[in-house]
Amino acid sequence: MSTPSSPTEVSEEGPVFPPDQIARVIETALLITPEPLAIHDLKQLFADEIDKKTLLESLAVLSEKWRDSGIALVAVAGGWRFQSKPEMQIFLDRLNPQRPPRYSRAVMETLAVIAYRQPVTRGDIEEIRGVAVSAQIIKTLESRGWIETIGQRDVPGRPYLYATTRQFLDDLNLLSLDQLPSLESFNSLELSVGETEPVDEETETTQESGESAIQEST
Amino acid sequence: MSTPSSPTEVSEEGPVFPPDQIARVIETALLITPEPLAIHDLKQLFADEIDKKTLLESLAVLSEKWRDSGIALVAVAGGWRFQSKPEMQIFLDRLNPQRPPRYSRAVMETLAVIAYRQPVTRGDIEEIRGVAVSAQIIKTLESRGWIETIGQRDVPGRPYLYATTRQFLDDLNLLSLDQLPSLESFNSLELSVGETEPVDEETETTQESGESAIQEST
Amino acid sequence: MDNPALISPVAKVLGVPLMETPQDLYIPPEALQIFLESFEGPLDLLLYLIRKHNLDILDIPMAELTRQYIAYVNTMRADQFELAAEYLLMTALLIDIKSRMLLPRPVITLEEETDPRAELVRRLLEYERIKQAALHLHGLPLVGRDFMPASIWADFVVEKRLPDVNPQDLCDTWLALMERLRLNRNHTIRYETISVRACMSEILRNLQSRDNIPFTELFSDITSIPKFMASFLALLELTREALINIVQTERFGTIYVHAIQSDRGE
Repeated sequence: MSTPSSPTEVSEEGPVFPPDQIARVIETALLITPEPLAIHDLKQLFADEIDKKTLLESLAVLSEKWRDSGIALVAVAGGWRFQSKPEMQIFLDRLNPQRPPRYSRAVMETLAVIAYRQPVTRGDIEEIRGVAVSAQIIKTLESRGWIETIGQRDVPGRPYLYATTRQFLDDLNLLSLDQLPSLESFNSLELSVGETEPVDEETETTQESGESAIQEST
Repeated sequence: MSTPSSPTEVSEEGPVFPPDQIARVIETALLITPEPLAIHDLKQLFADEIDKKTLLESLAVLSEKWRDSGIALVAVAGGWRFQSKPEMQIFLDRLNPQRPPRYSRAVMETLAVIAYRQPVTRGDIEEIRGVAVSAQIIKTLESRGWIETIGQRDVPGRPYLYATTRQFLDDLNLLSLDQLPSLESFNSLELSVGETEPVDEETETTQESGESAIQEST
Repeated sequence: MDNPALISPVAKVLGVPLMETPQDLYIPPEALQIFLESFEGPLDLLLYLIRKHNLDILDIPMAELTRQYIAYVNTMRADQFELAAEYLLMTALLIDIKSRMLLPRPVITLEEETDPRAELVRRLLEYERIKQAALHLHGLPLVGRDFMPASIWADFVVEKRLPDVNPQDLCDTWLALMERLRLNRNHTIRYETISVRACMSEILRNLQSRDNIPFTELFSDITSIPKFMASFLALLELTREALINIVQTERFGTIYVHAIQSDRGE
């Protein structure tokens, strides 16, 4: 293994590949290809001059060689590939700090209206948000499994009534809708809103009017 | 290396990573990413809890570990990367008969002008090559990610200034532009010596005459 | 040097193989296009000729080269001029150099006379180096051709992350929405009730002292657009409520606003 024989020579000499050379070539090929390589592909590496049995022996050697590393040689539907082991993920995640995607304001507002006011029609949502609610927004939330239609309101046009789902609660780690934050968060919001003017002494009244606004709407 | 400790535990305990764990993580990260990883990236793997010295030690260990394989650990402009050794290419080519595009002389000369004279405008390139540089040539190099515009020259028409990219260095296995031989080192006056005969055996003399002639002209 | 066009036995012209690149600038007209395409430009061709004739680059015999260039230009058909524009430019340059060298030198030279060939030589040298640099770049190991970057399957990257929403975000959104709703409502209502109504009063007040007012005069003192609109709306509203009358006696004539003195006004 320490004397790198010229591959050109080897292939010219014919189908005589030393086993370590076979393993080295297979290993290299598998390490540069994220897609799995089938036995057929691996044979091609050697211009079909290596039989399946030899290849499988080499693969077994490689599999054993890499057992204690951060990667593993695995057989999947398409063939063989090296892949990172699950325990490496925590490190690799840091490398690729994929910022978690965020929903647009439109989606968040729609979800909030449905969560706090359910059941609501699209018209209700539009009235509260003051803008049209696109079908795309509804679809985004439906395909996430967070909202569903639970009936139709008995008015002209018979619009669908939307509500949040069980999965919505699960995904947000809530036992029930009651657990959605309401009152305490109100304090913090009202305070932060009032930060421009000194309203400290009026906080109490502001809160009350805020509460009543919500109660009105429920 | 044989007792794979849970990485979650390790990182919660603090910055204590056993050396083999460090090497294992770096190895995995480098095998997964075709792009080179800089020291900065490698530090991120460990949430910045490993210093550069430790990382370089691990890289040295890895480099040695892979010495007899078909893969080598190399340093390029963008950082560190595992890549197949040239002698593996004859096998790998069989696997993937798709060859990278061959670039025309016009493209390569344009690239050479940009590499050596950057930042340059298209006019500068045309001046040196003595012919018009087609938009297609520039586009070919830009879409390969080898050149980019880095500003405009403050003259009438405000032409773009082109420079080579880090990817250019990475793709050509270079650490920096300094690794390219200086333009002056090319014996441009070989042309004054008979060119039609093979010059292999007289390379030495040819070089000498070339050098002296260059000095004259400068 | 390794000019591929020069190594590969040139080209076939009308089925007849062209055995060798031309010795000088005389090129069969039929081969012109192929020939021009095998050089990267006049500098390239000039370098080739200099090499071919084993010439010292510092002592380019302009007469001979110029003669060859002119012969070359003479062979071109009209439709090939565009193709050869750069070569023509080079010819002009060579002739320029030659003619300057033939001119008698002035007896008194203020500065050291520069050799007219110097600039061309400088460019040829530079271009020759760039050509070699290009060859050097071409010979460097290239990703995908001479080596492959390691790239194995990362099991988890495939997993597309969905946006996270936490209850507090949702609550904040809801509260912000309520706040917006409240602000929006107050805004609109205040505007309508106060502004337009105020304008109505103002118009009526104006009409108390006078029987009628020219339409334009009502607006003459107004500078702000909202006020303008509110006044106009007020006017319409007063008309609707039959508190005023708007009269125009002839086409394009002055429009007058009259107050209607009636009991219906409140």
